[in-house]
Amino acid sequence: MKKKVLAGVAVVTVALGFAVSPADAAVKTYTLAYQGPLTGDNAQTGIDEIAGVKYAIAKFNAAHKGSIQVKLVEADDQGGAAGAGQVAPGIAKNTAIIGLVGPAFSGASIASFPFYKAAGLTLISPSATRVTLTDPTVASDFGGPVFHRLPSKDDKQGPALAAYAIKGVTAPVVYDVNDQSSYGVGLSGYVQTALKANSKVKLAGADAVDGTNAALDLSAVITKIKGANANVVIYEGYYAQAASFVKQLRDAGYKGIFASGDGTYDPGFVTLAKDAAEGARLTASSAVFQDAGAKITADFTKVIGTAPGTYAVEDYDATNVFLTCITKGATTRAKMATCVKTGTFTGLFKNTIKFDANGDVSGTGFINGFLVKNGVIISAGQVK
Amino acid sequence: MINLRDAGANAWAKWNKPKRAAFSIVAIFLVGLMPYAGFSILNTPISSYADVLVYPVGMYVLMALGLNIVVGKSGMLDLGYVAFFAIGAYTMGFLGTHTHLNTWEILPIGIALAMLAGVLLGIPTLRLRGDYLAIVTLGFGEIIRITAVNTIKIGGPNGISNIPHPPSVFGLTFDIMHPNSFYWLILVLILLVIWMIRRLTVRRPGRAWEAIRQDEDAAELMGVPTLKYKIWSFVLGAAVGGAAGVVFASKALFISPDSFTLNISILILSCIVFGGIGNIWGVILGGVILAYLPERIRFISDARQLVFGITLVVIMNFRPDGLLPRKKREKIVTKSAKEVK
Amino acid sequence: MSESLLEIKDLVMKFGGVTALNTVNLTVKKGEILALIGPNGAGKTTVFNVITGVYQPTSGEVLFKGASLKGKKRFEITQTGIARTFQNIRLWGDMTALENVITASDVHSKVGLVGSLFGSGRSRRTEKAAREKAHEILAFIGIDEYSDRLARNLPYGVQRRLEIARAMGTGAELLLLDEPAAGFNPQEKVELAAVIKKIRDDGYTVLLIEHDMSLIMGISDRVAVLDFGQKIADDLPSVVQNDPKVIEAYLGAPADEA
Amino acid sequence: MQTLIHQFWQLTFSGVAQGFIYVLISLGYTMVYGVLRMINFANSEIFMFGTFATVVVSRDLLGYGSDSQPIHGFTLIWSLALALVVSMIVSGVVALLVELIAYRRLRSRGTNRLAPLISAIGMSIVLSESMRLLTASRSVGSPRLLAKTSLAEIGGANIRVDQLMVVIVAPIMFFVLQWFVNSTRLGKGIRAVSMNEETAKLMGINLNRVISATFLIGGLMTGASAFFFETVYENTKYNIGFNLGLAAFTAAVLGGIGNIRGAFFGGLALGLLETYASAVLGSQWKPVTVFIVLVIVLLFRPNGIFGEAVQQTRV
Repeated sequence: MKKKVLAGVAVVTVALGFAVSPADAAVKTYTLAYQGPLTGDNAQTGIDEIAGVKYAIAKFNAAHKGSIQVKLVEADDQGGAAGAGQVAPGIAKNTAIIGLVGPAFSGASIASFPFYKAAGLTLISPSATRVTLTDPTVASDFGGPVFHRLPSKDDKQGPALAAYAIKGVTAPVVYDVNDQSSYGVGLSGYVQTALKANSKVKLAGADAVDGTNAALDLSAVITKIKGANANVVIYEGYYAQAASFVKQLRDAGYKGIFASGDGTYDPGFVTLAKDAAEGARLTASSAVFQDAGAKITADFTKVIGTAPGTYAVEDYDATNVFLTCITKGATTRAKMATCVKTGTFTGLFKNTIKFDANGDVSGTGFINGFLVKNGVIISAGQVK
Repeated sequence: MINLRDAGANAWAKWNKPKRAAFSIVAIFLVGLMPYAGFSILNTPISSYADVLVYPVGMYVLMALGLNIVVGKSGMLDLGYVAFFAIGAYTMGFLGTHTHLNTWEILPIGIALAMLAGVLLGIPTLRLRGDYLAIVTLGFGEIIRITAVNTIKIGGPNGISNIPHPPSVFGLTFDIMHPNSFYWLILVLILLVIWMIRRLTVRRPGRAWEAIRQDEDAAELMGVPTLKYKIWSFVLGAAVGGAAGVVFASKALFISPDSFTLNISILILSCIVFGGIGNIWGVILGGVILAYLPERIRFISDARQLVFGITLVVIMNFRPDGLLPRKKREKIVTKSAKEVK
Repeated sequence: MSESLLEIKDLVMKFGGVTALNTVNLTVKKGEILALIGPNGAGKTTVFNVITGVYQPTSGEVLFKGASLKGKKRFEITQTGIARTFQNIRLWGDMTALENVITASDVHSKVGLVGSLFGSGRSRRTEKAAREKAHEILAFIGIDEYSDRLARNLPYGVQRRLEIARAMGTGAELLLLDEPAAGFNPQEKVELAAVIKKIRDDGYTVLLIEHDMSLIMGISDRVAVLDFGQKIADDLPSVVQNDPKVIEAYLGAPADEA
Repeated sequence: MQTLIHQFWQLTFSGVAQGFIYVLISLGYTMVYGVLRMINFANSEIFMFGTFATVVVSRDLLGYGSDSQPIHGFTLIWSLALALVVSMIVSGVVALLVELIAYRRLRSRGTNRLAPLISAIGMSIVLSESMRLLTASRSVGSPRLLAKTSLAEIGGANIRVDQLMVVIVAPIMFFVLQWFVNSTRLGKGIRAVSMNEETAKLMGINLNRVISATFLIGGLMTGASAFFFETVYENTKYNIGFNLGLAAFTAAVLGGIGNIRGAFFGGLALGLLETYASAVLGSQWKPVTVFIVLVIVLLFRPNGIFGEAVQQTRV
């Protein structure tokens, strides 16, 4: 009996302990972290994102075998403020972590900022788009100096999405629907402002649906859309719901334009919505990962096990910013901060990445339009 | 297996007052030192141990004790407890950013508003019994969250940021670098709630709740104003939830509706049943384990919710009354004493 | 002896299409033991349920000490001085015998929740008094030795007596006892009869539902008979015993031994 | 309000179609509640497994891809029937598992009412997390077997074939169930247990068998609902059961939980109420409206619209 107990204790101890393998003296090991929703209702976003991070690290570790190895700490904040409050203090205290990709969501970012600011940990978010995060005049939400981000802000994307959605429509009657998430509501605000400023456009109505509800019955919204004779529908939310929405729209006989932002900009949108996605207009600041070529996409799928998804490009680029800095000798938080702030980096599409003082990518801010054609998302060039 | 509950209770019963007081002081002192135990096996990977002790551990324990007044003491199934937590948090968030009131001044306001919500919800709905009450309270929790999402004045889905920390008291600084202060604050609140429950349990309200829980009809026919005591129980539970919310908001600095989902209500309820419904120590143990376990096993990141679910099923099957069940002890001692006389 | 404590006037109780009580009139005088008998389904427990506010009567009313009980909540009726026991025992099983009685005695407690929490002096005195009073009642009924046992672990007979003690705990003047001797052996019945008499002699008024004729004849001052929701007799035990209508009611539907 | 008036029939038709999906799920809650007087918290996951069963049948078993064209005629009918039957069986089996793992042991020991509730919640977490890990938290689409042809336009309402199928087949299943419960031996056993467990035991009814049967039947109905849902929406996710389960549970309570007829009217009422409320107040207020209506209904009828007074005083 006693032996069994002892054995049990031993098993538990091993199970609870974390394996700390003695590092090879020649190999230097550094740690990065990713923070985003890995469980919970928004887990899909986080799992797609961390895949991009893991891929970049895997490539890096393979290339630097025997000299530098990078480890990744996964900090699951479930996409919310409470979760962020749980992980951020721990990440901040763990000084081995010298850079963090994320936080994925704006709300979780704001909840995490105080800890990271105090700890001087540099952040590069692949997907937090709320404008105020990089606006020093809104002290409550401002993430500087530690916060940086790659996606374009809502105030850039909103007007672009509005303009692209109604492009070529002679008398646009627009219906705007958001998913009640802070991303959707934020973006929706800028879209609507832009639409209202355009005298040609009639904003026929606006609605909000529960984006966390996977089983979305949108019949009432769609009835309203049809009742308003809208010919342009704009949805601010993530791709799974967008696919469900556009499918229900088409099934109900809606023939007009469907447009959505970077949350929907994901090959998964087409996979899920199938024919209904045809002709959908999307906006995003970069291309999809798949556009980088079949070879790298196949490699990604092989290494990670799934195809690249939403924000995979941003995650890959964000991680590479940190990795580049590590090779340049930025091996502490302080050095990393300087390196990220001052350095110039190259993205997946050979684009230049340089952060401005507030943490946005400087000199860019343009938004590309995309179109679903024959089941693939193709670029339609920059939206003016 | 040793019967911890009985062993503990028997030892306690044998002690005299000074001995009990000494034990309590030592126990409280040791619990107060918990934040310094982070070097040991207790440490949590990824999340910061000292912060985990505040949220979720301390906060869950506090809320579980509050909900236990409703579910454990008077036997009403409340699935919307998170509503009161949210009301407290939003009171702190809104007043903290719109007025010059500080946390200590907002705390009573948050508690009062949560209690008011308890009364407003309680009067029409507490006539309902059992599972009907469960669904109505569940709905109330969702209504509060959805209203928060759709009310731009309190931030809508963006929530409220920049909520002030509490000003320092007794030389304790409350900010992100000092999670221990929050831990001790919650510990004080927990002790207050324990004091309140223990005191009420042995007096009229406790008996009324107990009678309602065991047989509500009989209680009413024996002269217990059942509705009144059910509302009281609901309101006291709400007050504790409100207090937890205020502290949560002033620790987190930022709140948004996604922190107040139905899952929290279910989790807190699980803590109670898991630990031992109706028994303060069981509830505390349940809260500690269910809050701490997912943090401790964060390294198995993906599967930790699964492990959590399996734990619930297994423990409930093998200890249906929880880890430390409610007292069912009889004081045979007095009887034999009488016989001796 | 002649002052009436409880008056039931033209009481009608219908459930859907079924008339459970049809124009029942009944008076309980202060200080008496009135037995309410009748075949199963005659409506005896329904009378108790109407008196204690479980059902609102279809028509008619119940007066207690001259005041109507109409519209009063159940606990308010108990507060005015009526308490009952249950045919199928409904004690609070997880409480001790003593706690069962104290809880019932809380009906007149002036100490509310806030008082219990903060008021120390009065609240403590009230608690102490309630405890002593409860012990007194248990001793009176003869079960004080069980005071610290959980109600559900008590022997059956003690549970039945505890039901009576709990009703007395409310400080009621009128006790409604619903088959207090159900399931008792002859010896226990004799003991119970003595207890009920003792209760009456202590100043309580007792309205009793019972099947056991010898018990009823031994202790009742008066017997009222219900049959199919109607009162068919109301007189001294010896008179009722020989009433042909009563005999017919019982022969037509023999009394259930349970 | 404008929308409600102008699009009344369209909204009504959609509401009824959605309502019937709720009806079948609420049966899962109501059947179990009837015999056990307990909420089966894992019913939402029983539903979720049913939706995945439909996907697996059409995508993997029948080999239709996301780009395949809808099918017609006899092939369509047997493919749909196969998907329906498999979904029902899968949900039924999951329901049996839930009973076995979360309820049986606790029931035989006769514990407090909350322990089975929490173990069912635990079971629900286990089921949804397993599926989450299997699907990497992603939404899964199912291929379109049934073309969503618009059959007719009645009073401005667009009558679509998939929704029409729900409106026709779901009530048939409901009435079959009602017949089963009222007329067969097993069904009578279920009713006997739901009226009084002790008496039923005395009458020689095998309690375990009846309770398993109840879970199975509830699961079958929930599985059928999952098939309908999947055919209309062609999309599922590991957490799809949560909101639908909540809605169906609300519907069951609205109608009077434990009452089969109540589930029928509760489900329909909820489907219509949700659709009308979204049209008038906006989708974001839909759940709020539903709950407020529920509270009002319960205030006047504390046991739901059709609820028997199960919880009335028994003195």
